[in-house]
Amino acid sequence: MTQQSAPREGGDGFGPDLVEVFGPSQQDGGPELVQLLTPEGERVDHAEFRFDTGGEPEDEVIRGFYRDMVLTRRIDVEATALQRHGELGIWAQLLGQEAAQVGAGRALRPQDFVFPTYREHGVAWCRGVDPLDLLGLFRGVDQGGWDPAEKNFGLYTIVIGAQTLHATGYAMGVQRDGLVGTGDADRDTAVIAHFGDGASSQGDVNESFVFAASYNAPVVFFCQNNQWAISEPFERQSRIPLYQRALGFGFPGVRVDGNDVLATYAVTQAALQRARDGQGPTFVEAYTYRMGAHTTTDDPTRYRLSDDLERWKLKDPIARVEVYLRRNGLADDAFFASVQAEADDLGVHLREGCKALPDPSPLSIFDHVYSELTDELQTQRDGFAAYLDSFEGAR
Amino acid sequence: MTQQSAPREGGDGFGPDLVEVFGPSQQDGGPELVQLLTPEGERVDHAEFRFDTGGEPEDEVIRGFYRDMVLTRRIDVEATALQRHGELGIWAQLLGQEAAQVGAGRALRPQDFVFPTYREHGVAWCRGVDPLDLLGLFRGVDQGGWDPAEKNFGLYTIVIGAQTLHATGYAMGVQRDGLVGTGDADRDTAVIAHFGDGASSQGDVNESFVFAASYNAPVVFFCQNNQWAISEPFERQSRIPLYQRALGFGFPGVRVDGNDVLATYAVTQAALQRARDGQGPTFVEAYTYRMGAHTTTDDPTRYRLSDDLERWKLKDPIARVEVYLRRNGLADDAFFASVQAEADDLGVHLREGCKALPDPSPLSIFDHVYSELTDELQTQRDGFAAYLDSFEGAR
Amino acid sequence: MTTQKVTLAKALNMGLRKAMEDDPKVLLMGEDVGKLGGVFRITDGLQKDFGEDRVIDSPLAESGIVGTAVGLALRGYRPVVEIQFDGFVYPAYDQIVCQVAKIQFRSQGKLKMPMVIRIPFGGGIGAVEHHSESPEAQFAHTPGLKVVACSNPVDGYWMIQQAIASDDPVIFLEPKRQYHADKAELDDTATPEPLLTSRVVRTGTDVTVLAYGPTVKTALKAAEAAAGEGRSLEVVDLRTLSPLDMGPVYESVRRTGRVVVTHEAHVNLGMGAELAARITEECFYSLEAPVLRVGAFDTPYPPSRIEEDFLPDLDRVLDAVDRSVGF
Amino acid sequence: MTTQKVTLAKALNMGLRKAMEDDPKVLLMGEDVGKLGGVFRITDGLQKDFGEDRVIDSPLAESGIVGTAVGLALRGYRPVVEIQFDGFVYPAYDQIVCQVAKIQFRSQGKLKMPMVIRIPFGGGIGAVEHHSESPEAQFAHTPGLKVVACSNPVDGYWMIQQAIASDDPVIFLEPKRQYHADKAELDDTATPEPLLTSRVVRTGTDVTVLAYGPTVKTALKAAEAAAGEGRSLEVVDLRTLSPLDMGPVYESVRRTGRVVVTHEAHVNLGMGAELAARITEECFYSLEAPVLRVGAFDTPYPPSRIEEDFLPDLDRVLDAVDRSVGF
Ligand SMILES: Cc1ncc(C[n+]2csc(CCOP(=O)(O)OP(=O)(O)O)c2C)c(N)n1
Ligand SMILES: Cc1ncc(C[n+]2csc(CCOP(=O)(O)OP(=O)(O)O)c2C)c(N)n1
Ligand SMILES: [Mg+2]
Ligand SMILES: [Mg+2]
Repeated sequence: MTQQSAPREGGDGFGPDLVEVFGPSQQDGGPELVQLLTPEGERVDHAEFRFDTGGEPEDEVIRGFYRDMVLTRRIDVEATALQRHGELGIWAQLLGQEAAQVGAGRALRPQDFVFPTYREHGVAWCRGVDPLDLLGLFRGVDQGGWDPAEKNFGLYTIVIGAQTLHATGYAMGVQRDGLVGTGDADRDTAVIAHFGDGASSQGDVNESFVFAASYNAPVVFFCQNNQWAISEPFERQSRIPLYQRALGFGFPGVRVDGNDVLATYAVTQAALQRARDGQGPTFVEAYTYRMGAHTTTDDPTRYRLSDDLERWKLKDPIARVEVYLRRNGLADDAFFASVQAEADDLGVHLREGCKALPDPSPLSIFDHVYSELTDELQTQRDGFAAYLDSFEGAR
Repeated sequence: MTQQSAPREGGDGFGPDLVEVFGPSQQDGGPELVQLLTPEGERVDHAEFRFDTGGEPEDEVIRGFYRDMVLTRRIDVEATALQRHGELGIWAQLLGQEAAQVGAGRALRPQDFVFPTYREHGVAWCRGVDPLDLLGLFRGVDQGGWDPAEKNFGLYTIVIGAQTLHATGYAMGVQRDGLVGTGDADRDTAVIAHFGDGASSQGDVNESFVFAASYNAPVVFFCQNNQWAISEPFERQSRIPLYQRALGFGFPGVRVDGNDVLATYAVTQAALQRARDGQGPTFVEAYTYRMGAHTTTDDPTRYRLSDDLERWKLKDPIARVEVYLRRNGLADDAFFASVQAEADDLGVHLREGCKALPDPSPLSIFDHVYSELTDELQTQRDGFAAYLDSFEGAR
Repeated sequence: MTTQKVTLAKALNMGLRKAMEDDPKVLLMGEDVGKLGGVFRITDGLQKDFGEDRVIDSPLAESGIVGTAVGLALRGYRPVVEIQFDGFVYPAYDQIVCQVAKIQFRSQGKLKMPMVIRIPFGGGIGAVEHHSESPEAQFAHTPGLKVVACSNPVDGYWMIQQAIASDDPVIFLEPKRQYHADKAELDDTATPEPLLTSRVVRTGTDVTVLAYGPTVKTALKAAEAAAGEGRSLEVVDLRTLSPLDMGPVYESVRRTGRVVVTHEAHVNLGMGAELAARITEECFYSLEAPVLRVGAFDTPYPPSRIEEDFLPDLDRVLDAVDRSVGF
Repeated sequence: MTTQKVTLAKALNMGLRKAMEDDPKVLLMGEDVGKLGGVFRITDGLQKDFGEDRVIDSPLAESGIVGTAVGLALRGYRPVVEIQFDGFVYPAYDQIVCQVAKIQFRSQGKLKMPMVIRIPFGGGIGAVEHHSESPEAQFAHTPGLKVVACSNPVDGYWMIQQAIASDDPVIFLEPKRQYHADKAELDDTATPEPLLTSRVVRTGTDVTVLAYGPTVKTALKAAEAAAGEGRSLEVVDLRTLSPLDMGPVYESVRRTGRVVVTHEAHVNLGMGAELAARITEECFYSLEAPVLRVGAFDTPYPPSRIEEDFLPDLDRVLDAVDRSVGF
């Protein structure tokens, strides 16, 4: 088949062929994958990146990650169940991406700002968003229940890639506020844009790379390459590892094991610091796997092999931390039990809270279209109110 | 100023800083510039690319290039003058870009297809388009007078970058026609997309890289980096040499001296052959300079130094070929005189032809909106015809 | 087979298959149209049968999809692209309005642009933002595009084939909430009506109701309900939105003197505006009441729990009918 | 200074300067807006005076411009972006209709989107394709956007400042063929009318002519010519296209009973359609004739040598006036 034919060897004047230089995209993430905790739960060193908690006790931080990941997964499991029970219209599952999100989320400082996709439940958790507020969008009662300015966590963006430009512009604003490179750790500010492997093909995302590079904006492009854009495998979007996209725009890219929370934390942390220091944008490719469906309406058995899933299960982001903590005696049964109990409480909170989420009033349709209701909309609103009234007791 | 601050040195875990790897964009095109004929008219060798005329006598081919460039420049000069005299509404000048266009244009085989911008007058010349047909668009009598299918040369595209996607899709069609990698030199077909340094920032252009790489389409992305997008210097679009953009998408890029017709020919030829052979896309950055204004309505003195222009004049693409031909006794005065005479004839053709270009009839507004006139448009057309008739003799 | 009961989704799938069988130049392209068969399964099984060269899973970029389809069309193919949801057509908007729509005109007819852009449109499926839009007026305002909307399985089957056979670019709107709703008897040996025609789908005498796509069903239900109250509504399925086929509309309005237009798009500058303007100009002395419009409010699409309040429904159509009659 | 005679271009430049002086959060951004001062010189001298951080030359990517402006607005800035020509707004269309327009609604008012998108629009300057478009109807159809058009230097000066001061996103349309056309006396100590108001710019009794942007001048000239023939036209400069300010329009129509709308956009689904629909609904019994529309034909913008045939002009407005009166 013509369209799938691989690029051939070089030797035609263009130097070595690109495949030689970059190597093909590899199932295991390839040799460039930054890893600090193996799937088997072993700590390993990396030449460039190390796990630096900035003085916090390491064990405690890792236990914190574990807790974050377990609770994040619970949010996902509960929401999925709520969808099955008809309480949510749809749910975008993150199963398997907990480490990527918690690693990135915990690397943020309070003043940093996050531009998420629709799947960033773990990052939301790290930003202190009440998970209940995530459900509104999927239940259809609102389009994001939290205050972005309060949490420094933007609203979920559904149009693929659009938010990467928002992040870049926001970062340009941070520059203009003089909050880059001052050396004051409590003021220097970074922005992080989340997106997926599929999104990397969108014009907007590539334009955001152009703008970020041109203005040297303090933004981290954090791509969760979960191997799939709905039914399309990653290879449809790029024939080389995605982090190398950044090279074409003149800023660094790195591929990190997105199922390794320590490595994701370390790499994101370093990238954010580069931004805060005024060194400009960085591309982080968190190499991970969407273990669930694209959303609850999707049926992945139509397009992918269960073998793949089985292989990735062995790389579970939570299991490896648990093994590590247990094997090294860094957490006892009581700890695990307490996290479990917390998760159970969270489950109750979500189940009860979800059902209690009020439907918006029909007339709220007219609210916040503009900063003030226009005369035009006032008229439509009045007409609709009268119309609704006409049914009172009638039909 | 924050926004201009350059990326700092590396050593933060991301390896050497990108500037170290790629080097900053350089006025002289940098060490990576492929050159086969120096501004002083000396032939030089290049490790990867050589000037291969495929059996044609070299001298004759170079004399042909010279002629093409002189005539192309004459088209430009005449059109500029016609604009000054009010015969054209506007003209997009190519002064200084003759070698880039003739080198690329002459590397094409008849079956290859070209997607131009609005400035590709030299490529049009190489494709056998009557230069008079180029004037219609700028005079406002049509939007391109030639038949794209006959010349294998598309219509000028004004929306920046849009044509790179058309080229990629066309190349996908070529694949489906089975005209790639057959080994038959008269059938294997390449597509070339022209665009500027400014265009490289557009989403569409980057999406075309994604698609071309994903399907390994037989397309050459030929970027004339003429250093300017109207008033914006190239550095606003990219902080690394543009040809390196391709690396981020997984195909080769090369920077060639766009004022060197031999090198541009050689590099484009090799890139087109890669495409025809089924090796997929290539990015060619022809490093050149827009010696004139952006268009006849532009005033470059508002934004650029005359020094720059003077420096680039020393690299004139035509002068160096003339020096080469003369110094090596490859062309005599009679040759130069005959080219001059041809140019003069061309001038007459353009001046006389332009004034004779008929205005379209008002009713032609309704032609070719659809493949057949719809009833709706028929009604509008009838109404307008009656309206026009009402003025007959009246006012 | 000659007749069979099918859903709209199935009918479209059959129509696409037929078009691909009839003409090897027909290609399908879009996000997830291949192995998955599209998120609505409209292209189900087609990649399996026609191969990856003819049913093309594209990178995730709508401008790229439409822009490369332009190139394929210029090379002699007849691309049928799927936009996954209405709200995701906008990244491709530039390619559609500046390229697809204009290439024939720009080239004085030397180039053709036989492309179909399929868009599942409209709301009512309980989806999140951007999945329930009705962008038709924007395309209908763009000369060079044809815009059609099917409302039922039989039309879906024929219209998609006619759109593909057309040498002009066609925006093909599919009412997504009807995809799997009702089945209809499809006779694939019948002779279809021409693509660019409107059709009276229920005759009546008191008020003319104009609808297309998803609101045809609403209008028919309204007519049914009105009939129960002794009021006779004539329902016209517009089918083609650009060009409009006003003949049957004027004919109807001259008889009824009253018109209600209903669509899911915003009222402001929606198709209803154009219909009202034309009808008033053409049937000025026949009108007993102004043309009344029943559409979505002029606000963004709200959270889905209140989408049925936002969208026109049977009651709002009947309300407008009442207002028209009582004018 | 208090009063001075200025062109529209100069007035806009002064208005932008004033807005930047008044509020340090105001930024300008676009292609060539810096050193060059824009291809029409509307931002001339501003980068020199306010620096490169506030007058930002952007990479050549319209979606990037608008998308980053969204981010700047979210960070508390008030970006004013320039789209170089009307026909180049479409690559940014997605960001405008899906993001700019919806962010306030999506966030239930927690986020504001104070952005102005300046678009030189309309034809008549002898330009090549894509440089003479009138895209207003598409934006006016999009809830969440405000759309205004200035027609003269005095309005230009005030309206741009008011648009910048607005917490809502505003599509700000500038009739490019008027930029350097006529000068008007500008008194910068006057109190401007509110942004979202229409204005009767010439009173009359026989026919109401509605216009905005470039056609206001056409309408006024038509009124002048008609007066010579003893016919009295009232001219309304709509100024705001979304929301529409229908009060002055209805008031006028109730007096005259006849309406002609003129704009450079295509007639089909242009602003005239919406105006016709609303006027007919509101003033049904006052109308002596249907609302007549004079706009561009429903074809792509033609080569410039025949653009004056394509665009509405004085004669076509008068022709419509004749038809209205003779109806
Ligand atoms: C512009 C646009 N086109 C299409 C869609 C439909 N869609 C939603 S998610 C998705 C796949 C996204 O893949 P990726 O970027 O890898 O993110 P993931 O879902 O895997 O997290 C698609 C095509 C959309 N939301 N926006
Ligand atoms: C989408 C779009 N935006 C803006 C313009 C206006 N414009 C015309 S040429 C140009 C600069 C193009 O620069 P470049 O790509 O370097 O090509 P060059 O003109 O230098 O050949 C601009 C901004 C346009 N034609 N299309
Ligand atoms: Mg993905
Ligand atoms: Mg350039």
